Amino acid sequence: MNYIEVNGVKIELDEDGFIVEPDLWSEDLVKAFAKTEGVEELTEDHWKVINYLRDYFKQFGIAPMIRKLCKDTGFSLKEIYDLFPSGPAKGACKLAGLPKPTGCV
Amino acid sequence: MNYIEVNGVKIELDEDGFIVEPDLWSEDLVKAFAKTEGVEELTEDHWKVINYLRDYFKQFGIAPMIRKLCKDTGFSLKEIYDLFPSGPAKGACKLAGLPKPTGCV
Amino acid sequence: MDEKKTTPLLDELEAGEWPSFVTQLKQAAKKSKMAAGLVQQLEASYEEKIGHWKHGGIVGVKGYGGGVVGRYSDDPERFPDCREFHTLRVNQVAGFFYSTKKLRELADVWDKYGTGLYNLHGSTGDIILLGTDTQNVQPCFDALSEIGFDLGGSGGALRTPSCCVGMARCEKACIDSMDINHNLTLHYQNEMHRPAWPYKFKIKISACPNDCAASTARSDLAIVGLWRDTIEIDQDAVREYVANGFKLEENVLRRCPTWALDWDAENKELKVKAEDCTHCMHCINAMPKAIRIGKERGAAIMIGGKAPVVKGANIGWVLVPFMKMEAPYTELKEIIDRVTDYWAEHGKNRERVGELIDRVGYATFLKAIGLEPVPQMVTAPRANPYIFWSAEEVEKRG
Amino acid sequence: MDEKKTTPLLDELEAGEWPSFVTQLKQAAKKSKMAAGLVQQLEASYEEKIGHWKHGGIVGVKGYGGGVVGRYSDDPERFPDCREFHTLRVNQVAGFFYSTKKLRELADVWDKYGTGLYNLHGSTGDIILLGTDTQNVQPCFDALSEIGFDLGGSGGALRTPSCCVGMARCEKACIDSMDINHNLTLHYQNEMHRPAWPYKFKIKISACPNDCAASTARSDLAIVGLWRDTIEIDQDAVREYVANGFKLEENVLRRCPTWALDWDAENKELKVKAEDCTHCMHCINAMPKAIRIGKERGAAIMIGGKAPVVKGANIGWVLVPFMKMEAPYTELKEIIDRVTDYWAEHGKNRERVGELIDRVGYATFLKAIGLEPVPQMVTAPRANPYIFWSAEEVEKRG
Amino acid sequence: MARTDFGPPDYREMLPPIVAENYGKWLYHEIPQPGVIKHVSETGAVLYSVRMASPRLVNSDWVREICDIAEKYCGGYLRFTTRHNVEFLVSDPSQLQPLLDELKARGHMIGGAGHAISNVVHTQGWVHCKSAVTDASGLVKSVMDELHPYFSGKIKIPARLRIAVACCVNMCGACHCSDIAIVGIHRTVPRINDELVAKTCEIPTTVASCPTGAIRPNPKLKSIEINAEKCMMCGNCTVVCPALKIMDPENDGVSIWVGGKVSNARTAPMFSRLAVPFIKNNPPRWPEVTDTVKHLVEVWAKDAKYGERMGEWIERIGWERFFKLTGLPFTEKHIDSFTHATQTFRSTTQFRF
Amino acid sequence: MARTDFGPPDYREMLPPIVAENYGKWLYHEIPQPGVIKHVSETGAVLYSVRMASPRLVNSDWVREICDIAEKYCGGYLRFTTRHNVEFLVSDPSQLQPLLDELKARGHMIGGAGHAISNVVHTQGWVHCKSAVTDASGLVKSVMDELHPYFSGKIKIPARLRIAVACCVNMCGACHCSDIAIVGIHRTVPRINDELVAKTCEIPTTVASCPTGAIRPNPKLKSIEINAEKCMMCGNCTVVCPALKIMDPENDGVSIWVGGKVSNARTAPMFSRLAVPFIKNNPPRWPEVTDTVKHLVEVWAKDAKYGERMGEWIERIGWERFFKLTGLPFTEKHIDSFTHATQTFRSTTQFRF
Ligand code: SRM
Ligand code: SRM
Ligand code: SRM
Ligand code: SRM
Ligand code: SF4
Ligand code: SF4
Ligand code: SF4
Ligand code: SF4
Ligand code: SF4
Ligand code: SF4
Ligand code: SF4
Ligand code: SF4
Repeated sequence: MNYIEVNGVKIELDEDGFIVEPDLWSEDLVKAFAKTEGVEELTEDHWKVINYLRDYFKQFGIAPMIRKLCKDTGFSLKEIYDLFPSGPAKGACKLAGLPKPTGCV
Repeated sequence: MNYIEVNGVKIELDEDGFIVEPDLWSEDLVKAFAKTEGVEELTEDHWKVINYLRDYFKQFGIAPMIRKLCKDTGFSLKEIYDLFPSGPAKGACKLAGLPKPTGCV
Repeated sequence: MDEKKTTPLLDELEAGEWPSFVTQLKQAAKKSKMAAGLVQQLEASYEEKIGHWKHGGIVGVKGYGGGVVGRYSDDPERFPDCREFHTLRVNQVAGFFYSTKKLRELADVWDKYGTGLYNLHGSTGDIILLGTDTQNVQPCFDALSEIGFDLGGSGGALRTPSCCVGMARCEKACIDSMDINHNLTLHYQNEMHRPAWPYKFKIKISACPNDCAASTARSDLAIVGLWRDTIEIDQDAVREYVANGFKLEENVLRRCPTWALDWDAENKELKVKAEDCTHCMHCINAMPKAIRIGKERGAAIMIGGKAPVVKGANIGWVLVPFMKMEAPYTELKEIIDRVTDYWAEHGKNRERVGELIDRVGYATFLKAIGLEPVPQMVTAPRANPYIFWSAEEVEKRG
Repeated sequence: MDEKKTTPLLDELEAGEWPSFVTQLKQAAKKSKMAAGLVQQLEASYEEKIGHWKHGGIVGVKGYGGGVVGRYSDDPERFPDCREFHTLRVNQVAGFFYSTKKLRELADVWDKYGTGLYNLHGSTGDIILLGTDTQNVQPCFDALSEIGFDLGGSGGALRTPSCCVGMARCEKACIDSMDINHNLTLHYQNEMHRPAWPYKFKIKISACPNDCAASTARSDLAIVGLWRDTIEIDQDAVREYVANGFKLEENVLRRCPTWALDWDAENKELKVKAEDCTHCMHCINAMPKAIRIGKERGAAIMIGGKAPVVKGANIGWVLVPFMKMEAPYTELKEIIDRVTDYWAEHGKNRERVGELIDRVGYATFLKAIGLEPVPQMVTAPRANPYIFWSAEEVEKRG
Repeated sequence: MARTDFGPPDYREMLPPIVAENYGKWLYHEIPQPGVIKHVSETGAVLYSVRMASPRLVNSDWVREICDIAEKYCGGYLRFTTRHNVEFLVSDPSQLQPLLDELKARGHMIGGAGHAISNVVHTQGWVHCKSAVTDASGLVKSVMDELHPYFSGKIKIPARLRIAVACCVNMCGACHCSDIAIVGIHRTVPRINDELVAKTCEIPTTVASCPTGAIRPNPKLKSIEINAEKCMMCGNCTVVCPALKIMDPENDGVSIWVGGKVSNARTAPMFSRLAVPFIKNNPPRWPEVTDTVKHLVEVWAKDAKYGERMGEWIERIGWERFFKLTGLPFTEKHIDSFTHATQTFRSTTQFRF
Repeated sequence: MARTDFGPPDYREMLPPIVAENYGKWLYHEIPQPGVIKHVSETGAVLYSVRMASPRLVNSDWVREICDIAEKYCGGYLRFTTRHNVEFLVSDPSQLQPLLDELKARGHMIGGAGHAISNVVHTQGWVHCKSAVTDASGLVKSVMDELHPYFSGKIKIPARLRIAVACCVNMCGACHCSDIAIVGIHRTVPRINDELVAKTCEIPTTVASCPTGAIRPNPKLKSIEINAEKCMMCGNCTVVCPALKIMDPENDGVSIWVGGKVSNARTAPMFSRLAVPFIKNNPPRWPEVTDTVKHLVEVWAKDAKYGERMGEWIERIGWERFFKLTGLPFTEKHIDSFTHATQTFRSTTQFRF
């Protein structure tokens, strides 16, 4: 089993490093994740993306398509990768505590 | 315009003799229709069919298919024609005050 | 003449070489007020480019639920003479044969109770008596019944079956289309006259695959004659064709869809690879004096033919590749009954049997009516891997 | 040998004449623990008739959203050595040509960071590096990039285009498939590496209708070389074929789908009716020394090819019947951009472009990407009367 | 109650003796002259059938006239064909020419057999159908006034050619499988009379009737709503709900379809396919329609091989050449958009330029 | 960050000189012996390509071995084919025989060109894919151990024949258009782990993923429900929701498809169609599968004309005779039941008995 320590609490992760219990998501978790996903500093822009993802998921029960994410947040795809070097799926979604993206590989 | 007189009140009919205002249906109207549709005497069996049709229409907003009518009332097709010589559509539905059957000719 | 009653547009259709329906109408109009009314209304339609018949119309005779198509003018004030203009659908004689005696009787009845206008015939096959009013419908039917003419179908019911001329005048007939037609028409009178099905159901019979009754295109259940052994070739007759300059290679060999024929130029013999022939009729059609249908004759049953309404048109699909056709056609009737029973039970309102099959799947349908699948039913097996398996077919999961 | 480590089932697959993948695995297992782990897990699958890979897996390199397929064993306790077993998809060289130098460099990198196992090639066309763990993914990519190998696509992104050998070694090439392949691969690196589309998108290029890259069947957008003028016939060479007993009539004339060829036996000349030839390649294939492709060359663009998932398989449909193909392929790229833009905008999750077209209608799609309808796009016009008309096309109703 | 369910007269009583005697015994036939079919039986009997054009919409005088003729030359029997022509069955060869002469004298047209255009299968039109977008009889008359030489055999054609006319997309008749079909079509969305819907329509049936799912209930008005974007003007909803009106004299019109076929000869039966999406209704003579139909016949007749039906010809030359040769424009309307549309998209590079 | 988006090596640097020089100049080819293709250029240059079978799943030793060979005989260049064979490109004719000899000595198999069975296009199987119902590599090895004489040219066949194997209905590879395709299939409905669904699945995506609409939400459990009647075991839902398990070692197995083709030569590309709906998974050698495939090849090879692909042969003889000749049973599984099913129903009386 993989774990990540947030404020001394061990939170279970799956093999890909996504949290297993969606309810254990917290802002501190995001900070912890930031390091593993190559995000040097969590800026407002990062939070804009993260919050957008969480809101969207809460409302529709699914993650937005990437084109939608770009449109709605106003970031270009390039900017998203600049913010989250491991990309929107592996990076941003993980930080936002969403279920691991599946499907199309 | 066609009319039928029921208890002295003139009720408007369309060309085929169906009532135009569904709300004006009454048991006496049935009796008046019985004559024009060759029903000599309104028996319990007639009422069983009429009530079934009205209930069905109220519930589903459509007339039942004839096979369903037979099944649910227990009358064979032949018996329905014995009861209503002008048939389930032109006869029984008219008496039951349903909208005129359309479609398939 | 009354100004209002001129028909300048229709008049134009009296000119020209092709027989004119307008002339027919006008002649009738001389004797029938109702027909005259129709002419007026029709002229109006030509002027205004719109029909003047109302939606609906439900008129009938006692004991029947169909056979009459009710029609009312949408402007009865303007066209009072044809405010009611119903048609009776009347069972034609199988093969459309008539004695003039019968036809005259019919004309007499119809002149008495209606406009004296007909469609000979309707495109389903009925004699269509065009135009009468509600009060004349029952008396007209009574008079028809006296001269032996019964009504056809309308509504959710069987339509009058129709057929090609078959054995009566055709050398290609593999089955007795007229007899089957007559037999079924009598057998299914109840199904025709008392609508109890989700929609219309049509049966047509062609005695060979030339399908002169257009049965696979135009009926839910088509019966098409064919043979299962080999075509018969009269070699002398073939030689005569060839001697007369008939282009055997170009017009026959190359057009045989399966290249089943070969001309042995040396022995002057036309050879057929029996297992390749798909009884397409072409060589027989092209050389009627030399090539004939085979000896082991029967019919294919095709299911689901129809016009486009709702889900699109179908040309009938093979349901039974071969069935012997001998009176009283018991096996055929069993199939028809099983098909119509299943359809009546599962069909939705206004769903033809072909659309039902499309919806539930052919395999389900076959199982329900008790037929085994055979490759003749398809042009090709499925190309997608989406096979249904039932729980009974597989092993219980641990 | 450790009892647990025997592989009796896999061992059976080392026998026989066909080259054995098991032998390949076992050789690798000698050098790589991870490969050895794979052998054990595979043996278990053979015994239990079930795979042992977990669902999911999302692993990558910095700056890219795809190119690596994450894999985890579903029983890491039992198969600890292959608990992680990711693959890297690597852009192949166009046409699959390699210098041995490059291949050796690749082998060295992969031996260092992974199992030393490959698919050469994946069925999309990539070099598939089979088996490494999460921590080696980035270093492996870094090393690859040093020897000039980049990653392919995965997820909702473009896949590495692939192509037939074309002009490099084929007399039938109407276009430079390899150059187009290379050019597009470079041009669309971003679309390949950063998934932003509803689903995968594949491009394949065949330089003639023989389609040796299986492009219409296996790619969303296929580029297939062809010509619009006439085939070239070398009559002397034809005569030589005939003189050598080649069955011209049987093997060529009759097999031409449009009967476009005629052998003038008298003048010993093979004639082609240019307007009938559908450039099917058959005569060219059958007589490569005598018949050649025409001179006015370009490509057809086919759209929507795919495997069956969700709505069924498609073979690509004609989108553009003919387009000149000259570097830098601007017109082609414009089409690709318009197609993918429209699809990215309107496609649902996991909806391939062919399914999108099916859903919105081809006419709508064409309008959206600015192409005129031409009859080459269909095998036949519609048979149903259900035509859409927009309010702009008709007159305002009174 | 009246006698019921007795069916039609028995065909056996309606057969001329020669037919009854040679039933099932016919050996072969030939067509010695246009409109005359000679059948020879294994008994040696010879039957001449003379085929006469009928307007189909006829009156009792006409019926009595053909009876007169049949009594004079055919022993009092006659038949109709499946395409509504009349056939006089002559068993006495010496009566053939007199019959032909009399028919000619009376102004009837003989023909329709073999490689010819036979009678047009058609429908009610404004004469009797509530759904009619156009008039079938008038179109038939107009078209056949142009094409009758193809019926009478004055102009020879390579194969039989079948024309059908339907006054609406219900396609009563055989339009969906005819060499040339003329079909009335709508181009505007049905208009809703909400009040009438509430009174006279079964809402669920109406909603269910729409093949594209364009209709949904409008509970507020006890009526329905139509999503115009999704409506393909099929008129199906108007059949089940009289309160929906689709008739639109400005925009209704006629479409032309080609290449259908019913027989299994050589090729499988085929559907007719769209050639011309729309021509304005132009009664009483529909000149644009008749011109187009004539043009289609001429182009086909010139290019087709012996025995090659319209659809077979098009299959051979390809639709791309069909549009080129006929000069008809190919438009987005021609591309199928219904359920099985993808099955008509071309998935091969085999085509012509 | 590392260098990104630089793409693959330039093909121009990977070409043997003879190819670079004659690029676009090739005139014709012949196949002088099995597995050897001789291309002649307009410059007069002659190139021999020697095609060698590859197991596709290979290791670095193997890569280095073919490099050794290519350096010895081909100036240090080689290529792979679109079906994963290796091609050694020999510009010096005198090197041809030595190369062939060395390949033989090393135990490699030469062939796959012209009218032959070439390498099998296949997929990951249990080696690497989470969706695998069967093992692709094992099936390929088993089948080709039977069929290699058709690769090496020891047994001649009328045309090329392409085999593909896919370990699940996703059909990675070209199964849907191969002469013979072997495809892993499921036969049981996915099982639902409700708790896991609630945690890890997007419910709306899962519901939407089902092509037959068999899935609906189960709000009580925050999970989903599957209507078994409507489920066609396509596995699509299991791709988007890891909490649905469709793997079933007892009931999963292999199906066989025939008659597909990709090229536009003579006939348009065709889909492969169902021949055998189900054969049990029987590793390591799948004898029932290999027997059936071999049988299919033999029946075709015996009956087909010169150059006639499997699908063309079946089109000519008809599916009814295909099932007769092969002895395979035709069952209700063969009748299509998916979206365009009706388009495969036979609407003609043209068939054989
Ligand atoms: C009289 C009639 C049958 C009936 O019961 O009434 C009939 C009679 C014959 N048909 Fe027919 N066909 C008749 C309607 C049809 C139809 C239906 C239709 O047109 O609506 C078809 C299908 C048409 C289609 O495919 O769209 C039809 C397709 C054929 C064929 C196949 C033609 C083809 O090549 O596709 C033949 C064979 C032939 O002509 O050699 C044929 C052949 C014949 C023969 C030669 C059969 C025979 O040996 O006696 C008859 C004389 C035909 C002639 O007119 O040249 N008959 N024939 C019908 C005449 C209709 C008319 O007035 O024109
Ligand atoms: C009279 C006739 C046309 C004619 O002039 O010959 C006719 C007339 C009508 N047809 Fe028809 N159909 C007639 C033969 C056909 C045929 C041809 C056939 O039967 O061979 C077809 C195509 C075959 C088929 O059934 O699919 C046909 C397909 C339809 C359809 C479309 C059905 C479908 O599933 O696609 C409708 C629409 C409907 O049922 O609502 C229809 C509906 C109608 C209605 C009842 C429309 C209506 O609701 O008012 C027409 C009544 C006209 C009237 O006022 O008399 N009619 N109809 C034909 C019946 C005469 C007879 O009984 O002999
Ligand atoms: C090397 C390769 C292209 C490449 O870039 O790698 C190739 C090369 C040639 N193909 Fe191919 N084809 C190659 C895959 C294909 C494929 C794709 C596939 O199999 O996955 C097809 C489509 C197969 C299908 O239809 O399913 C293909 C369909 C053809 C055809 C059309 C065959 C037919 O009759 O249907 C020809 C024409 C011919 O053989 O005469 C052809 C002809 C040729 C020629 C003769 C072209 C030439 O003049 O050089 C080449 C030698 C072929 C040979 O093997 O006899 N090639 N060829 C591929 C070799 C694959 C292999 O290892 O076997
Ligand atoms: C590796 C490869 C098979 C192989 O052994 O060669 C492959 C492997 C997978 N394919 Fe594929 N596909 C591969 C070529 C194909 C092809 C052939 C092609 O591209 O020419 C197809 C058919 C063409 C097409 O795209 O339609 C193909 C159609 C699919 C599909 C069905 C897509 C559809 O729309 O029908 C899926 C299902 C999915 O996307 O969820 C799929 C999904 C998959 C996944 C990602 C399944 C998964 O979610 O785990 C497989 C990953 C296996 C693994 O663990 O590595 N793969 N897949 C091929 C890619 C190698 C490469 O990059 O070169
Ligand atoms: S269908 Fe056949 S048997 Fe009937 S009339 Fe036509 S050709 Fe003769
Ligand atoms: S009937 Fe048709 S398939 Fe049979 S041999 Fe004659 S032309 Fe060929
Ligand atoms: S597709 Fe055509 S050009 Fe390309 S290799 Fe094959 S035969 Fe040659
Ligand atoms: S390329 Fe094909 S269509 Fe053209 S002439 Fe040759 S065989 Fe015929
Ligand atoms: S085609 Fe339409 S308008 Fe004409 S008769 Fe049939 S239903 Fe009526
Ligand atoms: S006309 Fe047809 S498509 Fe339009 S709303 Fe009515 S039923 Fe639907
Ligand atoms: S066919 Fe299925 S199991 Fe095989 S690699 Fe492709 S997705 Fe995986
Ligand atoms: S396996 Fe396929 S059909 Fe069955 S529920 Fe899942 S998605 Fe639907």
